[in-house]
Amino acid sequence: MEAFIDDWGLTLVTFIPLVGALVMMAIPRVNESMHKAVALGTTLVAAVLGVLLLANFDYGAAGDLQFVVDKSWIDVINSRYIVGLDGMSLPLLLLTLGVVPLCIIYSFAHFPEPHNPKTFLTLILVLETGMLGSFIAQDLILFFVFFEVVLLPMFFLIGVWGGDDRRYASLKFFLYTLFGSALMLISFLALFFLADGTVAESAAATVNTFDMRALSTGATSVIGRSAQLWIFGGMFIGFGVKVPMFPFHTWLPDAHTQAPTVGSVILAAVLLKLGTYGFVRIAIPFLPEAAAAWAPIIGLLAVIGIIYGALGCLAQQDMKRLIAFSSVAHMGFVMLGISTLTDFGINAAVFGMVAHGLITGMLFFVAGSMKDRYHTLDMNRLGGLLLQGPKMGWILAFAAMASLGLPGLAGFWGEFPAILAAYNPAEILSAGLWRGYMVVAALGTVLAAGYLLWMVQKTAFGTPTEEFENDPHIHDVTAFEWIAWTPFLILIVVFGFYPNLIFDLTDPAVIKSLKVEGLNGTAADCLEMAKSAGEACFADLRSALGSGN
Amino acid sequence: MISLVSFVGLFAEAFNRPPIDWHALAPEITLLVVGALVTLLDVVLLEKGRAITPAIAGLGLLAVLVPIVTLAVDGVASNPRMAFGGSEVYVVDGYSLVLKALFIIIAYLVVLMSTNYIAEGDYWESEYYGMLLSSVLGMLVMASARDLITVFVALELLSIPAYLLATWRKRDLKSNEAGLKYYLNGVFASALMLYGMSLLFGVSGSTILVEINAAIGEAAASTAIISLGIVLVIVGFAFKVSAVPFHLWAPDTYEGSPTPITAFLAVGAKAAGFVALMNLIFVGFWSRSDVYSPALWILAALTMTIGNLTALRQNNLIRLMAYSGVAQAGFMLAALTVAGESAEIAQTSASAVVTYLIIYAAMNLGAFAIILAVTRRTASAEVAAFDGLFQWAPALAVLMTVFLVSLAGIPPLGGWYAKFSVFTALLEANVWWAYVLAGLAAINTVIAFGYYGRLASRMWFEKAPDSLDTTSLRVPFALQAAIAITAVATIAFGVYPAAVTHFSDIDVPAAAAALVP
Amino acid sequence: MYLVQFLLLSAVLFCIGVYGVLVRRNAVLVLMSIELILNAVNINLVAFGAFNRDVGAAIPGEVFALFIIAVAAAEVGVGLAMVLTIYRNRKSIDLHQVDLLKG
Amino acid sequence: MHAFLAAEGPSAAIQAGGWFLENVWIIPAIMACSFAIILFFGKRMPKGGSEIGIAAVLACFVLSLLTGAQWISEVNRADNCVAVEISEGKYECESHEGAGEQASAFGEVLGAAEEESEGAYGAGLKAVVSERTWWSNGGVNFTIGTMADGLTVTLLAVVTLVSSLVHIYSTDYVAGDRRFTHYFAFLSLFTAAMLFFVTSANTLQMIVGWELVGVCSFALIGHWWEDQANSDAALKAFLTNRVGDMGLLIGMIVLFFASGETWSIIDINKLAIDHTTSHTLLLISALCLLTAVMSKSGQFFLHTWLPDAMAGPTPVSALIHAATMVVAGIYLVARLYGVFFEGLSIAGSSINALALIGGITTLVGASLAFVQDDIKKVLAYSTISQLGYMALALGVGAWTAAIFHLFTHAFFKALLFLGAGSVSHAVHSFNMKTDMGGMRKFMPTTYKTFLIGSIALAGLPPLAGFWSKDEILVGTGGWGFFEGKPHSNGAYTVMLIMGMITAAMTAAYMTRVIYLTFYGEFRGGHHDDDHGHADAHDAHHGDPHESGPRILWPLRILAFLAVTVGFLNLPPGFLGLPKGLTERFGHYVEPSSAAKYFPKINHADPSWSLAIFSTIVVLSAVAAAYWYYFVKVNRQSPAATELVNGPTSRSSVLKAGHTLLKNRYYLDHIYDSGKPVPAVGAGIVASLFGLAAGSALGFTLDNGLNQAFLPSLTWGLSLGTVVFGIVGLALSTGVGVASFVKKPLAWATNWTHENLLDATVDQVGVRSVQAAEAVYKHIDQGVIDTAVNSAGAGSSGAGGELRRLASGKVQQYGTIMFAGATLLAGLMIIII
Repeated sequence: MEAFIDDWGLTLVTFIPLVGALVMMAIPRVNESMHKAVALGTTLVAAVLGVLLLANFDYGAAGDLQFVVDKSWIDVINSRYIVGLDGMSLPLLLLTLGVVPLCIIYSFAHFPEPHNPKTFLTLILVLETGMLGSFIAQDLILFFVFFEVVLLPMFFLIGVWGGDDRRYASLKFFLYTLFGSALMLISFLALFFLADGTVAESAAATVNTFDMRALSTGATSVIGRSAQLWIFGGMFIGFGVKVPMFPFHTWLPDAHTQAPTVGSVILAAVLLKLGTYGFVRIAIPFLPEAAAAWAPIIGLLAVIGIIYGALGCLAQQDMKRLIAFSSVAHMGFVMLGISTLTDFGINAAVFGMVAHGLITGMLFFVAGSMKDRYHTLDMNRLGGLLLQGPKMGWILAFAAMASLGLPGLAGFWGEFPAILAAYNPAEILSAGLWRGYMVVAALGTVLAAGYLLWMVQKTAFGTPTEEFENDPHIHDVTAFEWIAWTPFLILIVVFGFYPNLIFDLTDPAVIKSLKVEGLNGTAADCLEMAKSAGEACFADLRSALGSGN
Repeated sequence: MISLVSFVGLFAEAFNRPPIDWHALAPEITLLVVGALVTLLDVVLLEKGRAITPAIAGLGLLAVLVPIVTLAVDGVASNPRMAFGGSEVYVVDGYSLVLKALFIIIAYLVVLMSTNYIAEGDYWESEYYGMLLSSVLGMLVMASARDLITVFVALELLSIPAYLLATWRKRDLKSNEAGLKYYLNGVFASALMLYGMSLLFGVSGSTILVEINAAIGEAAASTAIISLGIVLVIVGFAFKVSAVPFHLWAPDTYEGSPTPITAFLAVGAKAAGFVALMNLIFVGFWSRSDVYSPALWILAALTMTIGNLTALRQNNLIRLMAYSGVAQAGFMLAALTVAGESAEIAQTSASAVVTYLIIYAAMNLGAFAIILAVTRRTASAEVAAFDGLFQWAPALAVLMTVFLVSLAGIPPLGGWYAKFSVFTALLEANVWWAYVLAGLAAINTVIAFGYYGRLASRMWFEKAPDSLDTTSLRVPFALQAAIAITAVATIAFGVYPAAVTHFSDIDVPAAAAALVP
Repeated sequence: MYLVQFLLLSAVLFCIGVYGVLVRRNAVLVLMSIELILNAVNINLVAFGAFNRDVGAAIPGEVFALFIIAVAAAEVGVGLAMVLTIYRNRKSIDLHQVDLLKG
Repeated sequence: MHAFLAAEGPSAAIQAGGWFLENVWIIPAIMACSFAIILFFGKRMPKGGSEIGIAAVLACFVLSLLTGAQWISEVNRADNCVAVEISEGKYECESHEGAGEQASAFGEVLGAAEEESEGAYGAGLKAVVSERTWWSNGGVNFTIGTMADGLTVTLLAVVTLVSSLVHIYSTDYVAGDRRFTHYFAFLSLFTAAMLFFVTSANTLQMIVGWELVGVCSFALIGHWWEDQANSDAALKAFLTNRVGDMGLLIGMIVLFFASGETWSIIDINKLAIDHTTSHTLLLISALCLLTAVMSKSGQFFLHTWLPDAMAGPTPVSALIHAATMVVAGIYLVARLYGVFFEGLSIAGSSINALALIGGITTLVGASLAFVQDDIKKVLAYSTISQLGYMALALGVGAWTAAIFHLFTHAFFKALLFLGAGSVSHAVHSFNMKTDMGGMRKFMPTTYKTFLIGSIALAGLPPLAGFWSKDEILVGTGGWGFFEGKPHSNGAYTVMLIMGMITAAMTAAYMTRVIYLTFYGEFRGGHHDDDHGHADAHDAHHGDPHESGPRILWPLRILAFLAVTVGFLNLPPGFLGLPKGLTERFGHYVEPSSAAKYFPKINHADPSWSLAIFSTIVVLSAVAAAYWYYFVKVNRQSPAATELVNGPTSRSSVLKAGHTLLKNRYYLDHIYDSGKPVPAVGAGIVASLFGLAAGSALGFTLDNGLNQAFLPSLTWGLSLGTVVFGIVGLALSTGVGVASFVKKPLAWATNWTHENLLDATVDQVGVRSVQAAEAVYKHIDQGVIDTAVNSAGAGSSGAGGELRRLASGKVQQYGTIMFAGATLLAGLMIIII
């Protein structure tokens, strides 16, 4: 069993949803309950497998890749089917495995127009495969493929089941992301040709490689500084669009506002993480030198995003759009943590990803359920949810509290350590600058409280407006909603109380990812040197490898 | 003055027949026989031949695969055969064999798509297949041609039947016009190309590409004449692959021609054009990358961008596909721009183009097959006719989405690997202008999704027009088969690109390989 | 005799041909103009062939020219057939009127 | 050397221990469980979950007492022995005999010094810390744990006791409320959070607790959220606090790094005290933390949320907004006293930010309490004023006095609030002028207990308030100017004056409250519905009546405590009492500096003259107010509340003053005007504060400290405080003087409050939302989005233009083709 899990676990967990999707395609459309059963069953099987993986995971070696499978795939370009799991990807993998079945359960009672559960659920299953694959891929091309697989189902989810302006939103979402990923692909290829895989001791000894294990352990040190900067720039845009960072964020409010509830939840909970995950898994470990050069810009855009997202929220009348803008702000905190280039900050970022996934996902759930009941999310028309659906109202308030970073709930552990890390970024970066960022980010927490509580006050407090006062459609949380939401609520509290559940996993992996390895495994901690020394350290590393440009 | 001795010598040589490698020629001969058979049947059976000609054409095409396979088993890939003696005039190597197989399969799919379309029309059937097969024969010859004369003959052999096929619906004004435009532009383009060939012949004194390459590679040769010659030849084939600004015929011809022929032109003829370009560039002009690289760069940049931008505003699906094909050609041209950088890069570049051609054939034919299937009901190729397709023909809509998305280059469908291999070639060159072109290509990928996505979204997001009969649609078996084959290929190539690269990772055409330092 | 004289003649023919193709509205005249271009090519090929030839070498230029003549005949045959069809349907062979397909 | 050590107390400290002290986590855990149980099962219980809450909180109270007792016994154990070093930095209590000998040896040598200090012999006591790994990051483990020492157990006792009484009281007070269960759940959660906060072993936990109490406060203020006013108040409270939290976060982060990456309270204090931590960093973090204190403990100018918070149920006000949560800020300063003491250079100074803010707050609060008609608002401003007193005390180095005041205040202020609640329970209103008067006849017990609370608050001997207030006044060291015998940490004369004025005003406004509520004629009975929302109790209309036992018993208990707790900390040498009976509170609560986490502070000598003087001041204030209300107003009419022809109508200056106070210095105008805006407004103001601190921090801290900058910053700050001090003095003198005449300049204060501060913050809020909208409309949707969309439209438009190329004319195609070929060929020929 254990050997089976080792060899097949990751592959199975990733492709089971796809198999489910294929099965569903064969079932006639009218057989709705069958579709629901298959979809839920598949995702649950995947989730159970995920739990098995969790059980078999060697926590002592959370920094190393586990369950590694390395098979040939596209020989011509030396791209291989390499999958593996370490402490950094495990939480995100499990988040995905958990969120999707819950979304499916939720959707049972809330199929948006034009109904058609078959296609809806099939798309979600395909989406799940894409998301899971992205988190386990250890080959750049494989990663790219999974990364892109995600786009299409989401495009259709928004476009078919979305709101009034769905075509515009879905196309905008798609084009934006496509633009980013095209540039990202070029960066990947440049890495492929410029890096020298034989430098990394761990990997197979081929010069040109897409193997992420090799690329993150020094294979890229042979690349000249300016080339590194360009390559990082490409990835920066690719991942930055997905995050989304200011000023690439404008697709997000539209996509979120128009998407069906489940789409919004998945988008917020998992999809946005692909971007930040790309930063911590690919961009930074591969090109630490370029990361150090880009970090001030990342940090700046992150704090702009924090304030900007908050201001954007304050200007909204639509509840869903407000939550969407809050994502911009929250992902700003994640990016701020990443921009510090310290293990501390990146751990915070990974935590922030999970926390944001749970919390914002929850907020979107509630917003979606409110939309089902009120048929509007215009906050001027809402009010008194606590009277008409007290439980839902409290859940909303709870999620808002979690979202604004209340200690004791998960949001805090993404936000606070990121601010903390900004006080003390990597040595190579200017501490003064990040301290400035820190203060701005702290201001962002105040604004976050402002817009979230304002939202709660507008929608949950007070008394219902006349329009909805006696509306019989407005009822409290239903059974399906409870099933879908309870795990979210519990996890928000559990992670809030015992953050080590995640920090413990990510820490070794993050520490490992930040180490710059030189020839013959000599580790050089160039990032933790003062600016000039650090740059000299990187230059030394390059010249030691025979490429001084 | 020509002396008598030399005259005698010439005659003696002319009658000294070189040994012919019949095995190497077997595919062409088989196809010739099938083509002749179909044409004969027409004469003999007249109307009675209707029922069997498509089947004979299809089976005949598959039969051609037999010698191709035997040649492959024979190890042609590593050990190229010269069909006529030792001279590099007509070469059968791994590269040409793969392309021949591709042409045959394309033709087979076109036959599948044609079966019902043609049978339901009121025109002579056997002629259709006869001409189709002779055009394919031209393509097969093109794959092996390593000599200006052979290239020219192959080109005309594949073009002339195509002109006629475009005019197939002879009582239809649009079809007439399509054929005429194709013909006039085509003939004009080949005239220009011939003029260029004559100049190259003048400079090099030979029509054999390997020798031309050797001659024009020397510094002594007149640069201006060479440039003019190379450019004019490239222009001739740029017309064939519908590169901007030689593409204007394509949308008109595509729109007016019978749809299976449109597919054939968009895929087969375009592929043949690329094969010719590759033969010329890798064998004939390889040493003069200073001429063809910039020329191709300009063509590639214009072709991608203008093709895509124009496609954004098309309301007719066939025209949209035409412009999309223009843009796709731009990507392939982009891969060729770096061919002259080094032997390794030539290798990557050639593989990229072949890869692209194979994948492009699968996805584009698939898209056309679905257009054929849908227009059977809607009788209109307007984009609006696809509104709400998902409601009344979900399977077709899903598959069309697969093809469109693949054309847009989104993983995990085949198209992504095609584009990816182009990027690979460009980036491997590691020169600034290749990076610029790669960036441009990246932006174009995004623009392209503008229209593919719009089309896809109309199928999914819109409501079907009320007037349309939205009962479920029966797709003829042959068409189903074509759709299934292309869909499976499109998905398989994307998920497991090794399925393509196994074939497309060919050696550079033999002659250029010999020049590799 | 110099090679240049032949080349000039060919160039002049080529230009006349191009002019005819681009400007004449009568489809038959356009076909004839194309023949002019092809003949320009033939003159080139034969001239080059004659002036460049080594004793005892093959005669590819002349052969090429023969191929072109043969193929051009076929081509023009097809062209005339098309013009005929159009004339049958439209009662006109004015190329400017053939613009149903555009955009 | 020895003499010095002796004067400073014991030189070494031993580790305290004991089951209760080590397992103090159980106390908050019980309340957390109680919360969970009430939340999930409360509705199904016969008493709606209140029984769970009461049981839990009583259990906690008992445990707290046991913990306290254990601490006291540990202190006693340490007193009776001598610390002997058994290994590096580790001391243990030497057996009694040996210790005694050594002690007597010390005694002989030291002589006089022995009288000064308890610890002539004996050992200090280290706090009990038990920790566990909480989370790890960057390879560092972070712990969660509890810390128990005198301060902790004091707060435990206060919180659990007041909470118990409030629980009991509430069962009557909110009986019948539709969210009865929810109310008790949040009471439990609040108590849990507060206990978690006071038992924190590290600053990170303090942040957690700090925020959690804030959120409970939010939920309870907004308990009746159907009314927008209530939810506005809740929002305002939360957001104003959030502003302070920004300072808290930054301050704690700076401290974390300044102390070499530790959250441990003990380590942070230790490093601050032995000057390992950079002074600049200490100053910066102290200032940032001060922002947090200002918001949470209602210090001027972030205090405006507190009066609004009275929108919550009265028992909540008593518990959260008087006795416990609002003192979290005070507790924070006390807990991190090393940081504040060193960072603000409290010793040997005469002014500092903390003392000044405390002083201003105490005056502002007291002056505003004058003009309120709502009895709860009077008490709210009074709370602000008293919190200012505590901050002031901490600012002048009178640590024990501050905590003692916290302790006594908790009882008498809770008593007053609960008393006010009892009255309003009867009259369904909080408005003294329209709905009360003459209540002593209807509610004798409430009246008596309220009177006791008022006297304690006014600070008349021998009630609790007197002792703690007196210690603070002594602790300022300011009286030394007159007596020339300072033994304090500095000469904070300004603070002494401020404190004295406040004492007078406090006495006066409490007299006013007593008159308006309990004397004169009953003005109520015209009960209409918009009052009395506070009480779901639907009432027997007609004559008000005394409340039930569940309300009265808590009042009685608190009244008893308000009378007696003052004796816990009699001044040393008071009436010749033995040492064992004086300064008990200080002895057990104040950490020993030998434990290394508490700075060496001086204890000012008590002064008879000061005590007498302050008593006279208070009595004269009472007399003045008595003369005005009980004599003049009452004579005008028993139902009157003010003189028709009072000083305010005669003097325009006084009139202006009254208006000012009535409008609460216009502060709220600034913070409030447009619903969510208040929060934002406050946020902006706070962020400005934070930014200032942050920028100072940014350029001071980066890499090396600029040595020249340090003194200049200190100077700047001192100068600033002096200027503020003078202004404050002038203002407070004026206010003080006027207060004797009648509601004097109080108006002026309120005017500033409402017109300047409030209006400003309000404007900031409004503007920031406008800015947000402008940014959204013009930048987000206007520039960025438009750019993206127009790129799309542009390419589409280009496509439209390009379409025209395909004109349909075959010869045009040929022309384009030929032109393209020619251009291309020409280009190639030219470039090659």
